[in-house]
Amino acid sequence: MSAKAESWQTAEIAGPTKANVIVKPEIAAAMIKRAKRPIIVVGYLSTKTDKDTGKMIEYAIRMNKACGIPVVATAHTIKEFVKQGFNDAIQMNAMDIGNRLKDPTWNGLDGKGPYDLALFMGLPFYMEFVILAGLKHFSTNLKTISLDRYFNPHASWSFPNLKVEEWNQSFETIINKLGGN
Amino acid sequence: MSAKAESWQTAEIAGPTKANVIVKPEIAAAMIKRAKRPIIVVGYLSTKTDKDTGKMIEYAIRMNKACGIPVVATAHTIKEFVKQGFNDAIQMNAMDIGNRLKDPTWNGLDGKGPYDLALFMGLPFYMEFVILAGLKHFSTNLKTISLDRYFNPHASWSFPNLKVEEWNQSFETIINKLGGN
Amino acid sequence: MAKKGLVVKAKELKTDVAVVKDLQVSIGKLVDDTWEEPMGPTPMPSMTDLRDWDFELLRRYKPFYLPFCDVCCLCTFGKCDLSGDKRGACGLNMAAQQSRIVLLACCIGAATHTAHARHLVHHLIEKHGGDFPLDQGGLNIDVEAPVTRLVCGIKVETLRDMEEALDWAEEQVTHCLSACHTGQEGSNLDFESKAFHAGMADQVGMEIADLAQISVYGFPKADPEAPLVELGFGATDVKKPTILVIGHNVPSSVGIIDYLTKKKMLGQVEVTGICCTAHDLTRYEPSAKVVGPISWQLKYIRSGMADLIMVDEQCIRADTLEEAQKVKTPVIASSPKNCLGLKNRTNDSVDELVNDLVEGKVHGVLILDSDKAGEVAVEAVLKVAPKRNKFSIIPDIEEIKAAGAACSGCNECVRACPNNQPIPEAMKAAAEGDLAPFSEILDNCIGCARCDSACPKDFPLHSFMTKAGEQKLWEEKYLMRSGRGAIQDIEIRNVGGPIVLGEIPGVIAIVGCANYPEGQGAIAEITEEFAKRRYIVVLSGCAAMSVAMVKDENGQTLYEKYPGGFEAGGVLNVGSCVSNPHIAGAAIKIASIFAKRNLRGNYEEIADYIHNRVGAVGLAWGAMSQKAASIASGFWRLGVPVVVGPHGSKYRRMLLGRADKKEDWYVYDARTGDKVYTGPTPEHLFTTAETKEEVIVMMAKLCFRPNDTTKGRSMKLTHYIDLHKRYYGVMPEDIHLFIRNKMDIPITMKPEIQKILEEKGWEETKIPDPTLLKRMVRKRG
Amino acid sequence: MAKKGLVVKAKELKTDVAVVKDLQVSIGKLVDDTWEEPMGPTPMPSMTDLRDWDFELLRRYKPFYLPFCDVCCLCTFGKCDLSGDKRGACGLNMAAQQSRIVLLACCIGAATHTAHARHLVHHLIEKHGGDFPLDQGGLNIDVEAPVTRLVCGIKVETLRDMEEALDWAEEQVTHCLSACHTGQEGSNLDFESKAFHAGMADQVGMEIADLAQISVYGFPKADPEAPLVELGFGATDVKKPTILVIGHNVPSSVGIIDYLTKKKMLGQVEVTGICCTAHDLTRYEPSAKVVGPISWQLKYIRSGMADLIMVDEQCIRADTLEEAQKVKTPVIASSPKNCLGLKNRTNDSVDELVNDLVEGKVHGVLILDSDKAGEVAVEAVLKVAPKRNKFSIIPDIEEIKAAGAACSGCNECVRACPNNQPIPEAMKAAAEGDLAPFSEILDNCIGCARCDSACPKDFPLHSFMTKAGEQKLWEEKYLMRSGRGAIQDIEIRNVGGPIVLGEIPGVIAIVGCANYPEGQGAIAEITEEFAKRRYIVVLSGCAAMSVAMVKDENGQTLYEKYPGGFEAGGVLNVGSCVSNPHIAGAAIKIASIFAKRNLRGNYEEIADYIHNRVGAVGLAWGAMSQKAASIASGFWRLGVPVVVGPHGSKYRRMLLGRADKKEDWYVYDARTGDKVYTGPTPEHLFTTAETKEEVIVMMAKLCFRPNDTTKGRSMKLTHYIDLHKRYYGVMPEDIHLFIRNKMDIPITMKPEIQKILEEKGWEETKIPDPTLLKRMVRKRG
Repeated sequence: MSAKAESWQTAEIAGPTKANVIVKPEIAAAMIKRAKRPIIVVGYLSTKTDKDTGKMIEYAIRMNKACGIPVVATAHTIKEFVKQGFNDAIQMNAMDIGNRLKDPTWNGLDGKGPYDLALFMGLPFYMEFVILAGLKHFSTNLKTISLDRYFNPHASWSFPNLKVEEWNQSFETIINKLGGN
Repeated sequence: MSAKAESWQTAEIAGPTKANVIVKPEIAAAMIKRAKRPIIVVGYLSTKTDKDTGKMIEYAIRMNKACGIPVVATAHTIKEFVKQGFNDAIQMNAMDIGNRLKDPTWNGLDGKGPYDLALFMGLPFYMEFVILAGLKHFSTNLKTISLDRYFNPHASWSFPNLKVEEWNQSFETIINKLGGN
Repeated sequence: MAKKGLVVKAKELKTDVAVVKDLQVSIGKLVDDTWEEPMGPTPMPSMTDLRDWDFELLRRYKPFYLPFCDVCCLCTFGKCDLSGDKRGACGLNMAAQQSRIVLLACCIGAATHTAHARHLVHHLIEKHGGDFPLDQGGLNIDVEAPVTRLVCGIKVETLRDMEEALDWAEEQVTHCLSACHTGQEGSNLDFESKAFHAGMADQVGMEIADLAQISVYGFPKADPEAPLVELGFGATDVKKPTILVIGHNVPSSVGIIDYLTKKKMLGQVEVTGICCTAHDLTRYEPSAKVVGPISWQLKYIRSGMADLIMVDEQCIRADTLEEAQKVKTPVIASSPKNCLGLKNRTNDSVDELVNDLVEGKVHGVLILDSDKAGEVAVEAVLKVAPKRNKFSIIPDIEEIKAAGAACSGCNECVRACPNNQPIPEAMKAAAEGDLAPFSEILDNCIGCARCDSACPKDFPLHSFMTKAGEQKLWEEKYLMRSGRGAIQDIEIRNVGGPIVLGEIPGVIAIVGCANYPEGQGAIAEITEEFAKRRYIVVLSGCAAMSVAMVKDENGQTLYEKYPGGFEAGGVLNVGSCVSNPHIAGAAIKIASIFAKRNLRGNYEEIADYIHNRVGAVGLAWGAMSQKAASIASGFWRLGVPVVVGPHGSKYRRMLLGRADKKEDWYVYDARTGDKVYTGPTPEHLFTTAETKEEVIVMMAKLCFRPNDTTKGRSMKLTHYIDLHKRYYGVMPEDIHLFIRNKMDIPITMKPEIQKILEEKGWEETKIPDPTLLKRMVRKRG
Repeated sequence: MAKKGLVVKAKELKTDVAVVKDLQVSIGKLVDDTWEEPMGPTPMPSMTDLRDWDFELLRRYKPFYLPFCDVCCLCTFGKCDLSGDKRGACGLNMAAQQSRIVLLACCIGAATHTAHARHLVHHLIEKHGGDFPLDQGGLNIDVEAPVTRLVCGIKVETLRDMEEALDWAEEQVTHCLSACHTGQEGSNLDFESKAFHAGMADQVGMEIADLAQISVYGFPKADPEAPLVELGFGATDVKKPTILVIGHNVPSSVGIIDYLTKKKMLGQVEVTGICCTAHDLTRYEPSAKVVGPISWQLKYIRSGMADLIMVDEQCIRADTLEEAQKVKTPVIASSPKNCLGLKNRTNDSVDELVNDLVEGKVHGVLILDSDKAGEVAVEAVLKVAPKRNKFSIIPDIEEIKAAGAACSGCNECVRACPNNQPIPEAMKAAAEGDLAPFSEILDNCIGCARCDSACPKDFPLHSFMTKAGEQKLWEEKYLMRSGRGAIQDIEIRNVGGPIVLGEIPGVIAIVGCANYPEGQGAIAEITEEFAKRRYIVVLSGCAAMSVAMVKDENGQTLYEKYPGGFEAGGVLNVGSCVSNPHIAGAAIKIASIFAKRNLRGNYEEIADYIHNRVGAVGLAWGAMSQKAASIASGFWRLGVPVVVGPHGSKYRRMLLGRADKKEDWYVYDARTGDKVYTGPTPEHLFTTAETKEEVIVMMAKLCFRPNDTTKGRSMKLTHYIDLHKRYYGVMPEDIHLFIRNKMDIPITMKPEIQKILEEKGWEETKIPDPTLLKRMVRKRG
């Protein structure tokens, strides 16, 4: 896996604070496991079927099954979850979920308390970029992970820019480490 | 030598184009040797005597003696060169020399043609930062090297943030490689 | 009406009669009591006069900041790292800095429209005199300039009257911009309030600009039947000498038409336009052609069809001169805003100018006299066209194949593309002679050409796409209804009740730029979804063009299929960007005409009215400019929610409600003074929608208002639920928040919904006479 | 004088007599022929009217752009990478983007001063009526407002007259800001020209502001003997209840003084100020105290000496409210520009307000009525002071020792410090109980406290320094000459000739902010170097304070040692930032009074005159704000060179001449029309000096003008060579460029110089009657 960590969109530079690179998927798995209240946010690009996007829905569902992580589907992504037989995703506007994750007093979808780790994938790169920046600057006690194929520097942690196979393999590893299949 | 390459001034982030890190001083020496018309610009911090700044004048003189590189002394730095017995430095305003280096039709201090490599040291970090940025964007066929103790990301090449001993050693190596002493 | 000053004629008394010495006339205000409307509390409000109202909105719709980077670089104290809880050298924190950037954008936007208006009014007074009467729509319009009346408390009847409003707007822009200075405002909420203020000033500037040009140039006057005009590459007759005008400020384009008319050459020269100048050009002369929105600039120029380009101001590619040179097209710059470094030749003779352009002695000239610019354009294009012979730099297929073969797949192009288009893959296909992928990319292309710039081998990738889509491009020929201008009073009278009571489910305003995430089609799709559900869909600017660029199976555009009136199912193009206040004006006029509220200097009450009662929602799907920011801001202060497309997330701040916080959604019942829970209506004031599907569902939801009648709410719910199921595949999770009592429940869904209500522990609530303003309570509770 | 409109009284005729119906009075311009000066070509110039002049300057002084980063992030098309030869999504390249940023800064600066002026004039008209007569300096001043006369072509005699100039300035700011919009101007040179235009408008705004306050508040009127006032931590009597005012816009501070005076309590409450409000406070009431420049804010607040803080606008730390809370000091915000998120309590009773502040129910209040704000401040401070008991958060030495011991030496503080101060080393020393290094750091500290923010252990490092320098700080007690205002006509008459002919070697204007690279001392050192060489040194703003903060061995400051007149060796404080146009005005008045040139609407000719003849140079050693950018810009358009300190390099663009390009340095000889080589005089229009030594040598050189007489040039050369040898240790390399004929050579250096001239192949040149304007040639050559 390449550890090159330049923002996928060339001009979307960040800093001084930049995401740590997930050099091994095990890192992400460990973080998810360690988190008390993780959550995953899946954007509409997951509903597309080109090579960059094909399996995100499936991976999200498998992660949910592996560790019970709640799934937020932004925009019309929910439809694809339902289509794939998964009925537990919650539909929310991306900004709305971002705004709530920012709020340390928000008790989450289930009312049981604030989340401490938010995973993102499938949003347009630049939109995820700014939402992650919002969370970086204004959330307290929340870590973020970008699981997209591209390095997104405003996350706490992000994959570097990956080849599709590397990316897929990373998910397989994470799901496996989470005890899923 | 540490290869950590974050801009010394935390907020002075740069990118997407960032300086290559001079991981070994030999790189800098080779670049100077390879250059047809190198020049070195030395700022006033070289006249100070704290640990960050103490020997720049001496190193510049030794480099000049080793390979004949012309020396521009900005602000009142010239006085210190003269004091150290070196009378060949040319006094110029830092912006003025920057502006001329930018101009591909400028035939240099000696009228013999444009420079292809400009080394900088001893200017206030942020001032060197913006001059290097000006040259990065607007010069043609000019490479720049920052020889300061600190990583200056708008150069073509820069030392990383160094310890004083590493920095001094780097100069010794460079001068040695240039055939000087 | 009241005037602050007296009428001043242009001639000096000295030349007419005698020199008046030391004359001092002190008359105070002239009061014209034919206008009986009493003055409200805030005519020509200062920066702080409506701050309490702003804070009321901001209490409910809190800013969510989305920094673009971690630092501030606005002064030379910096850069300063504002990450974590750090403060800059001036003491500012990240929240305040982001809101400051929002304010700055709104100031730039407001300045742009206000300066545009000032230029127009100044120019028109110079040509037609200050007494020239304004005419928004003849007898069909009584409230001539609802925004100006509401904000400034004045009635504008002549061109000269407008100057007072512009003086005010310029002063406000200056004050607001001043607050962006280092060490000024320290509170993010105050920055937000000032951004609202700039947005309000922007609305005045735009209204003045459009009313001036409508009145003097005889644009369609509140005309639902404004002519259908031709749009698209294919609409231009390329055999003719062709002038392309680009920009927003129409006088120099009018100069072209006037000269052609005078010379009886209309029809011999093709006059085509891009961006808002194109709108206004066709409002002036419907035989002119619209090429398309802003993103069409580069491909049209490179195609070489324009034999002369005239630019005025705003949203013009900064490299127009360079690109035009490549295809040997001379350029006339005609605005002080955009001089392009060209020599000012305003005082040279037409012959000299034409000659220099035709002979190629200069690549362009600056002519700051619209009549002369028009004359030079026409005379030059007639001679340039035969010489140019439509010289194009769109490469042939062999060149593209070769480039495709030479491409190293470095990905710099896709990493530069705002829409992440798979250009390297298209290059691979092109190497094999297959241009289909490039043609697909063109569909999603916003014409920014960052790919060209990024390519280390300097391949003109945007031209490759243009070539690939060439055939389709040249088949583009559509009909767009020309900008109609304002909404008639009678239209308001007819629909005001149904809208306020919720029986017309909403007013969907789709405005602004063409920075789309995925093709133009979304705009038409969204429009039709709402039009066929009998919402009113109002359009302007590039969005109004995009709507035209989709045909149904019968070859009809939405402008042909749906009526142009402000009525259920209407699809209205109000005009160019400066026509946006007709949309705000419609909402304001509902309060005035339907509800008989006073407008004059009565901003807060009317905004409260609109926010609680008028189910209007704005969409700027391709928003990208600072003007779009200020336009949105003008709507926010009126309490109208605005949705932007994905790229709009980069405006760095959303204004989001929290549906889960019950305490945020109380209003006063004006009848009793009780605080009544109304549910999150409307839920957000500003947010980003990720997809067109989300836009549709979200906007249906954002049409809810506390004042909806049960019938109206039930209809709105029906649409919301229906759309939610259709696009999301599931029932909404939040319908219980929008049902006040069982009458609200759509009859056909009763069992299903009642079950949900039970699960959610729903309780019935009152339907108030809603207001956020305590002072509006008629009887204290 | 000419007026565009008629005088309008505040009362409406309706209430006095009757309702005037449909009255229309058309009088045109009122021409007062007591002003015989003919109108020049460009009264109230538009954005393009002086573009040719700008281009003439820019041809010689080309922009050198210094990007802060590689991208543009101004619209949501972006971010766009502009590195290499890339263009943004809007087509803009890096040069144009950088110049756009310069324009934006100048617009913000110009807006700030203009809005400041508007607020003042509005406020003063409200209080004193529009007829209030202006008075710049009584009988000593005939040219009452040289900048306004020059730029606008009008004479301002009453407060009301000023509104016309402000209308113009606001319109120009709006136009210029508009040009910053995406897709407007495409040429970097046109952005530069617009930046000059904004700078010119800024000069008008400032001049109006200062003239208004001088006239109404009775500030020193062009008074070389303006009182000496006390400055420094040590000047305040901390036993008294102490009010600290911060900002630039003085009415609310006047409110304090007026209330104290009315209550006969002046002297019982200490009124101290920081930044320009402090200047203007002492101009109003010389017993008030100046704490220091902007960088003194944080240390003074944290020291706890202020029992109440009142802020108005500009250059106020954005965290004032938070910092004040830490020391239990209540805050009154008094400007719409800076509301700090506080509740607007303008309409509450004084008792309520005082009570809430004293009881700590609120940390601050917003009072937008200067009299009420003043009253509340005084009443509250009397009660707060005993409760606070000068509560301070400056830590004791034990705390600092402990922090020093706990410091991990991570370097985050020094990497955040704009001046790269060795804080980690100071922490190490502190751990051992040695605070000397911290005390040294305080000397070079600009008070930004980024170190505090950066420290991962949240140590209040700036407070540590303050503690370390405490004793020295409290000994600071200096005398500063209060701002004198304008330069008298008689002063101009006396020195105009010697200046223009080069016999007074130059006018050194040192202005602006306190963002110094290495301590305050540099300003005093530079000032004295020139004053003792009998240059005229003019000061304003924070720089004028810094000059006061150095005493000689006799305990005297430069204000005590040098005369306050505009004369050889004078050291003048003209006043606050808005007093800067007195400096420009002096140059303008030389053209008018000495050379009898017409000023009225005659900008280009006068700028050409100043550029070629008046050896004035500006220095903004600590420039950091957008106002500093626009102030500099106003000087550039007048042809006056400006030098900034190192941090000024971050303004992103220099305007540099090329001494090595002979072709750049020709002027017309107005007598013959010949083009004559004059050498690089002045060599640059805008550059950065790295050190105070460089400033001194460079400014001496920048005083050369083509028009210098041989005697004058020889004197200027003497100083230049002398300073060069002294500070650089060597003879200048370029003296041959400045010697026109042998008479120019300083007599004492003849042999040495003649040798150099021979080596350089020097040839004699003519001394022309220099102009850059062909039209000024009296006889064509």
